Amino acid sequence: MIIFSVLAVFGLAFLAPPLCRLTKEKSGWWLAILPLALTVYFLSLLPGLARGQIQSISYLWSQELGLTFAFRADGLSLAFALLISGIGALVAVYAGGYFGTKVPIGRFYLWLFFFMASMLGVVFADHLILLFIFWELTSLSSFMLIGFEHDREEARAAAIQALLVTGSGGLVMLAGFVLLGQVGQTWELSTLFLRGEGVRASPLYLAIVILILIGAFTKSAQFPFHFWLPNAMQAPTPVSTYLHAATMVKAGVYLLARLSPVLGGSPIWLWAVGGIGAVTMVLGGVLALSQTDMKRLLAYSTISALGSLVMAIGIGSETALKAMVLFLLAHGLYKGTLFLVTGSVDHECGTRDVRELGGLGRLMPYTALGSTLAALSMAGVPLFFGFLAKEYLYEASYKAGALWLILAVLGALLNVWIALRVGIAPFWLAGSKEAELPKKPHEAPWSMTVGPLILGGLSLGLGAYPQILSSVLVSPALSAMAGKAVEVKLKAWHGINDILLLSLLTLGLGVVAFAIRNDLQRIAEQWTVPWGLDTLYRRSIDGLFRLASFQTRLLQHGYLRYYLITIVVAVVGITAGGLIRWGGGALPHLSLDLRFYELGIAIIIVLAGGMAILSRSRLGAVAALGVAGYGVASIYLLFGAPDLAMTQFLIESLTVILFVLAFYHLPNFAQLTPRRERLRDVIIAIVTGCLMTIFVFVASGIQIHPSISQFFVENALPLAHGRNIVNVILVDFRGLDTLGEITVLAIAGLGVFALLKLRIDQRSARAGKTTQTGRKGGDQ
Amino acid sequence: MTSLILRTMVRLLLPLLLLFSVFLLLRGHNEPGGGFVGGLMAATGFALFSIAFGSSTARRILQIDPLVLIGVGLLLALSSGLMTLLLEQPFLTGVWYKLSLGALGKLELGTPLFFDIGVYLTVWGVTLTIIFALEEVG
Amino acid sequence: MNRYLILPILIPLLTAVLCLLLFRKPKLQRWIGVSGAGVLLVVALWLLLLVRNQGIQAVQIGNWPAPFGITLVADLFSAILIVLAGVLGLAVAVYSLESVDSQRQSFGYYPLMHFLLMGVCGAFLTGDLFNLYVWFEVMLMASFVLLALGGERGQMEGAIKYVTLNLLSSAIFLAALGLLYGLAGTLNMADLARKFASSASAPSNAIVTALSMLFLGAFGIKAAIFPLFFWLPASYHTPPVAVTALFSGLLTKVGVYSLIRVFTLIFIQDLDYTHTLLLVIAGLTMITGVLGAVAQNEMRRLLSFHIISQIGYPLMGLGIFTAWGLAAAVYFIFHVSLAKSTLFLISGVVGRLRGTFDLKKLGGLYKGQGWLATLFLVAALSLAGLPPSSGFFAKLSLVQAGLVQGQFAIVAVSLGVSLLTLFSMIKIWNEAFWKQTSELKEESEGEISLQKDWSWLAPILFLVAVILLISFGIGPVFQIAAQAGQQLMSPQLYIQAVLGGGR
Amino acid sequence: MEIVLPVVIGSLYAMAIYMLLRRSLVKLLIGLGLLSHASNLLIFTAAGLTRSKAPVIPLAADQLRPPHADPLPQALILTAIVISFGVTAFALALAYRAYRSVNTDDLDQMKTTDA
Repeated sequence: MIIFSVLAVFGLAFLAPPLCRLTKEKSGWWLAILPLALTVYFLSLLPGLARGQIQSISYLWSQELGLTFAFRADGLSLAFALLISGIGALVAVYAGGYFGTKVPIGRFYLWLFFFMASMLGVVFADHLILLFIFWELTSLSSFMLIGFEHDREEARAAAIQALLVTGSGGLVMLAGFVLLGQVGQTWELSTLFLRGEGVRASPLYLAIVILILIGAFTKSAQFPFHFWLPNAMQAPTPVSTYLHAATMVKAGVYLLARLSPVLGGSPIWLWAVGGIGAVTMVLGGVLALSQTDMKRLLAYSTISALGSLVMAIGIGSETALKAMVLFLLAHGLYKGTLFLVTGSVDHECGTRDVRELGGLGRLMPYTALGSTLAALSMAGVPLFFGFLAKEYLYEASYKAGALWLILAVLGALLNVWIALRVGIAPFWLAGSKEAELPKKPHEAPWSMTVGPLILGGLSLGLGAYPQILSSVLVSPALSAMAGKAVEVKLKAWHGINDILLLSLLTLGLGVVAFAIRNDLQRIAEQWTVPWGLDTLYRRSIDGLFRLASFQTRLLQHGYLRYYLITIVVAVVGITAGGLIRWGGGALPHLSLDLRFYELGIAIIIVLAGGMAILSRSRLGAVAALGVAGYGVASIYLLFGAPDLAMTQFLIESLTVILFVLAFYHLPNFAQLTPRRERLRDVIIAIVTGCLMTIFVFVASGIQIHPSISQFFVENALPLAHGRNIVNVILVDFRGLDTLGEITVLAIAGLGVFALLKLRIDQRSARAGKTTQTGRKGGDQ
Repeated sequence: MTSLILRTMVRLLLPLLLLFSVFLLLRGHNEPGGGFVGGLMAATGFALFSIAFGSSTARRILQIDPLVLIGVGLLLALSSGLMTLLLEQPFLTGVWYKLSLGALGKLELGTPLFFDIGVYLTVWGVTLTIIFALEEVG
Repeated sequence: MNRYLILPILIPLLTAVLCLLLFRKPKLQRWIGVSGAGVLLVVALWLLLLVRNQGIQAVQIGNWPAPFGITLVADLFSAILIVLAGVLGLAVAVYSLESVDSQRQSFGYYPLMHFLLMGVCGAFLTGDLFNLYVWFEVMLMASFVLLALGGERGQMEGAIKYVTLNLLSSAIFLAALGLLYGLAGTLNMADLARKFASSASAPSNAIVTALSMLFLGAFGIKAAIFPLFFWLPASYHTPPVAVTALFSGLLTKVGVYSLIRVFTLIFIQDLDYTHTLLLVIAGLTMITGVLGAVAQNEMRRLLSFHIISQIGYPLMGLGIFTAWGLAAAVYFIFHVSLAKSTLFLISGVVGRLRGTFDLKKLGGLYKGQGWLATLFLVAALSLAGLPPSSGFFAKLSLVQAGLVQGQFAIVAVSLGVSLLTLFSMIKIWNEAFWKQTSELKEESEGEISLQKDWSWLAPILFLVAVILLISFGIGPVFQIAAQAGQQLMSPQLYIQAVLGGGR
Repeated sequence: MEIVLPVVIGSLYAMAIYMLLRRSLVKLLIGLGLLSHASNLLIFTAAGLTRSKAPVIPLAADQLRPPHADPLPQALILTAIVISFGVTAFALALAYRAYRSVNTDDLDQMKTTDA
C-alpha cells in the first residue's frame, strides 16, 4: 500500500495537466482529493503503529547493484508523511485560488505532485539509494517550482542556485551513502540500524558522517549553506509554503533523524550536528532582523527553526528527540499557515512589505484569524502547540548544558519577534499608509482561507490536547529514532516550573524587542557584511566561467600545428616514459651487413625527403616525395617483395598525377613561420624520429615469439591453391582485410566525387528547411 | 597537354595497358600481380587517356559510370564471400572447382579469384572516379 | 550459428553497395538506408541474445584456424556495443530523412552512413589487431566524407583538423602494429594475450609496456582523451546535426572500446604504470571537457565538449580495473551514447524551430514546445546523472567501484564533474527553454507536430524510450553489463573462445 | 641494412612531423605522404629483413624453401599502401575545396570553428 501511495501521486502528477484542462478553475479542489485520501489513509495506520505494526514491503530491483524497492512506514516516516500529504492537500486547494486560470496551472500541479510523490518516497524509502533517488527528485521538482515564473531572471537564478547547492550536497552525500553501504554491508535502512556499532567503529566513520552531513545540511539550509533558502522565495507562495517551509527543507532533518541510530551518539555527532544546528538557529534569527519582506522574514525564521531541529537531533537525548518531533509538527503547522497568509496578503494587497501593511484584521478576518493562531503558536504562547515544543526543547538544552540553553532561548526570542512582525502586526496594528497599498485589500477567496484556518486551528487544538498524539504518533516516531520502544506521555500544562518561567521571559523579551523593531533593524542593517555567502556563490560561478573560458582558449585555440605539437609531445612523452622504464635491457645484436647500393637507396630516400621539405616550389616538393616513394619501392624490391614494389611504383606515379592535377589550382609555398618556431619544430621532429628509430631497432632485433607466417607458406598451395603467398594472404587468408580496404577506397572515391561536385546552394538551403549547417563558419 | 604525339601514344597504349592489367589480375594468384595492381594499371591507362583527350571522351569510351563500377566491384567481392555463407561455411571460405581443359591442362577456379576480380573493378572504378573528378573541377 | 557473426558487418555493407548501385535514385536510397539500419538492429539484438545465452562466440573468417586467419569475436561487451550501433543507426537513419537536405542525399549520404556503421561494427567484432586498423580506416574514411559533405567553409576548416589529427592517429596505430608484429610475430589479439602472458619476463614486459603507450596514443586520439581531443570540438558542430549525432554516439566509443579491449586483454603487464596513467588521464579528460562545455554558448559546441568529458568515465572504469569497474564502464558507454545522441537530435529540432543554435538568441521553448522540453529534460538529466536516470546508475556503479578500491581522488573528480555537467545542462535549459526571447520570432517555424514531422520526432522518442528502458530496467540491463565486466576481466575466456577447441 | 633502415625510418618520421607543423596546407599534405612512407617502411623493417627471394612458390616446386621473405607483413603493407592512397586522394580533394572556400593556404586562417 505504501508503495502505491507514492506511485499514485506520481500518476496524479502526470495526469495533472489534462485534468486541469478538464476541471478549469475548480482544479485545485479536485486535485486535492488524492492527497486528502492519503492523509486519511496515513492516519488510519496510526493505531496499528501504536501496537507496533510497521508496514514494509520490498521488491528486488537490481541484484548486481544491490538495489531494492524497499518501503517502510514507521512512526518517523508517518509523522513526515502526514505533514506532506496533509499540508499538500491544503496547498493544492490554495494554489487553485492563488493562480486562478491565468498561468499554465497544469504544469504547476505536475511539478507540485511530482514533488509530493518524491517527498513521500524519501520518507518511506527503506533503502539508502532509493532514498537518494527520491531526494534528488525533490531537488529537481524544487528547481522547476522555484523557477515556475521563468520569465523573470531572478526566479531562474534562484532556481539554479537552489539546485546547485542542494545538488552538490547530494553528490557528496551519495559518496557517503556508498561508503556507509560498504561499511555496513547493506543499504537497507532497517538492517543498517542493527549495525550502528560496527559503523561507528569503522575507520571510515568520520568520512561517512562528514559526507552525509554536507548533504543533509545543504538540503535543510544549515549554515553555511543556508543562503539559497531566502533566495528561493522567488517561488510562488504556495511553493514556498509547501517546499521551503513545511516539507522539503525538512528532508535533511529527516535524514539525520533517520540515521541517528546508526551514526549518532558520538562526540563528533554532538558537536557537528548540534553545533551547526545551534549556530544556524541563532544566525537565522539574527539575519531576519534587517528584513522587511514577509516571505524573507519567514524564510530566515525557517532557517532558524531548521537549526533548532538539527540541534535537537545533535543533542540526541530522549527529551531532545521528543522536542524534535513536536517541533517538527508544530513548525509545519504554524509556518505553513504564515506562508499561506503571506501569499493571501500579497495577493490582495499587492505588497509583502511589513512596513507598509497594517490594519488588515478588519478587511481580511478569516486570514487574520488563521495568522494570529499560527503566530501565537510560533511565539510559544502557552496552550499552543509551539509552546509545548519549545518547552521540551528548553528542557533538553537545559539537560545538555548551559551553552545550549542560552542559544535555544536566544533563537526562540528572535522567533517571537518574527512572529509578531509577520503574523500579528499587519493585521492588528494600525497601518501607517493603508491608502497607498497597491491594491484595495479584501478577504481572499474561500480556497485561500481554508488552509490557514485548518492549520491555525490545529496549532491550537494539538497544543491544548497533545494527548491524542502521544501514543499514536510521537511514541512510534521516537521509538524509530531511539532504536527501541519508547513510551511518551504528553501534557499541555506542566505546572509552574523553571522552564515555564523561561518561556514567559522569552515571550516578554520578544515583545520588548518588537517594540524597538525599527532601531533593531537599523543596527542589523549596519552589521550587514558586504560579502556574504551568497556573494561567494556568485563569485565562484563567475570564477568558474572565467576559468572555463581561459582553459578553453588555452587548449582549443584553433591552431592546428599546436594541436599537433601537443599530441606528438604527449605521445612521445608517455612512450619515452615506457622506454625509460625498460632502460635498454638487452640491446639487440646489430648486424653490419650492408651493401653499397642499398646504402645508396637509403641516402636517396633521405635526400628526397629533405628536398620535399626544402623545395620552394610545390611541384618540386611533390616530385621529391615521389622519388622518396620510388626509393621505398626499391627497398621492397631488394628485400624480396616484388608485389609491394610494383604496387608502390604504380601508386606513387598515380599520386604524383593526382597531386599535379590538384596543385594546378593551389597557391605556391610561402615561408610563414619565424626562425625560432622552425627551430622548435625541428627539435620536436628530431626527438620523435629518434624515438621511432630506437623502437624499430628494438622491434627488429628482439623477437619474443617467432612469426606465424610459416603457416601461410605451408598451406598456400595445398589448401588455398595459390603460389603467390602474398596474394593468397590478401584474397584468402586475410580476405576480410582486403574487403575492408577496398571499402575504404570506395568511400574515398565517393568522397572525392562528392567533395568536388557537390556545392550546397546556400540560398536554397537557407530558404528550405535546412538551417543546420555551421552558420558561423559557413557565412563568411 | 594535348600534343599529337601524346594522343597517338595513348591511343596505342590504352588497349595494351588494359590487356596487361587483365594479365596481371589473372596471374596474381601464382605470381606477382593481382587485383590491386591490375586495377591500378587499368586506371592508369584511362588516366593517361583522359589527360590526352579530356574526361568526357574517356567517360564515353568507358561507357559505364565509374561509381557504378565501384558498386559492382564491391558486390562481386562481397558475393564471393556470401556464397560460402549459404553453403554453411564461415564468410569468405574459399571454394574451388577444377575445370579440365583437355590438352591445355586444368584450370582451378575459386571464389578467391572472383574476390580478386571484385578488387580489380573497385580499384579501377575508384581511381577513375578520383581522376575524372579532379580533372573536371578545373 | 557462429558464421552469422559477420552479419553486422555485411548488412551495412550490402545496404551501402545497393545504394551505390542506385546512385542516381536518392529517393530509393533513403528507404534502403532506413531498412538496412532496421535489419542491423534486429541482427544486433539476436547477437546479444546469442552471446548472453551461450557465452563468447567466435568465427574464423575463411575457415582458417586462429591465429592465422582473421577471427571475429563477440563477447558481451562487443555485442552490447553492436546493439548500440543498431539503435543509433536506426534513429539517425530516420532522422536524416527530412533533416538532411536532398543535395547531400543525392551525393551519397546514405551509403556513407552505412559504410560508417560497417566500420564501427567491424571494429567491435574483430579479434585481430590489423583488421581493427582496417575497420578504423573504413569508419574514419566514411566519417571524413560525411563531415566534409556539403563543402561549406566551416565544414572544411573542421574537416582539415579532423582529418589531419585522425590520420596522425592512424599512422601511430600502424607503426605500433608493425612494431608489435616484429616483437610477437602475430596479430591475433587472443594469441597476443596468450603469448605475452606465457613469456612474462621483466625486460619483455617493459618493452611491451612501452609499445602499449603507442596504442594508448593512437586509440586515445580517436577516443578524444586529454590532451589528444582537439579535433573533436573543432569539427563536430559543423556537419548536419544527424551526422553529429551519429558521430557523437559511435566514433569516440570505438576508441574507448579499443582501449578497453587491449588494456584488459593484451597490455596487462605493468598495471602500476599503464592503469595509473589511465586514471590520471580519465580525471583530466573529465575536467577539461566539462570546463570546455561550460565556456560554450552554442548548443552543439557545448554538447561536443561534453562528449570529451564523458569519455573520462569509462576510462575511469578501465583504470580501476575490476570486473565491477568495467561493468560500470560498459553500462556508461551505452548510456552516454544514447543520451548524447538524443541531445544532438533535439538540438537539431531546436535549430529548425528557431533558426539558430546560439543560446543567447534562443528562448521560450518551454512555453511553446512542452513535449520537446520534456524529452530534453529526460536526456539532459540522464547525461547529468540525476536519478533515477541511466546516468545515475552509471555514476553510482562507477563510484562504488572506485570507493571499493580506495580510489578516492578519481571518485571526487567524477562527482565534481557531474555537478558541472548538471550545471551546463541547466544552462541550456535556462537559456533555450525558460528564458523568454523577443528576437528571431519571425524566423521560427512555430509548432512542430508528430504527424507532420514524425521523422524528426520519432527517433528522439525512440531514443528516449530506450533511455527509460535501461534506467528502470536497470536490474536485467546491469546484469548483462556485470557479465560483460566479468568477461573482460577473464581474458582466458576470450582466448579460449578464439584459440581453444579448434574450428 | 638493419642499422641503416631504422635511421631512414626515423628521418622520414622526423621530416613528416616537421612538415605537418608548417602553416601551409600543401606542406601538410606532403607531410602526410612522408608519414605513410615511414609507417610502411617501419612495418617492413620491424618484421625482419631478408635479403632473399620473394614468397612465391616456384611453378616447378611444391613448396617454398627458406630463406624467403616473410609474406605476412608484405600483405599488411600492401593493404596499408592502398588505404593511404585513398586517404591521400581524399585529403587532396579536401585541401582543394578548403582552399577554394577559405581562399588561403594558411592554416592559421582556418580557426573559426574552434571555441
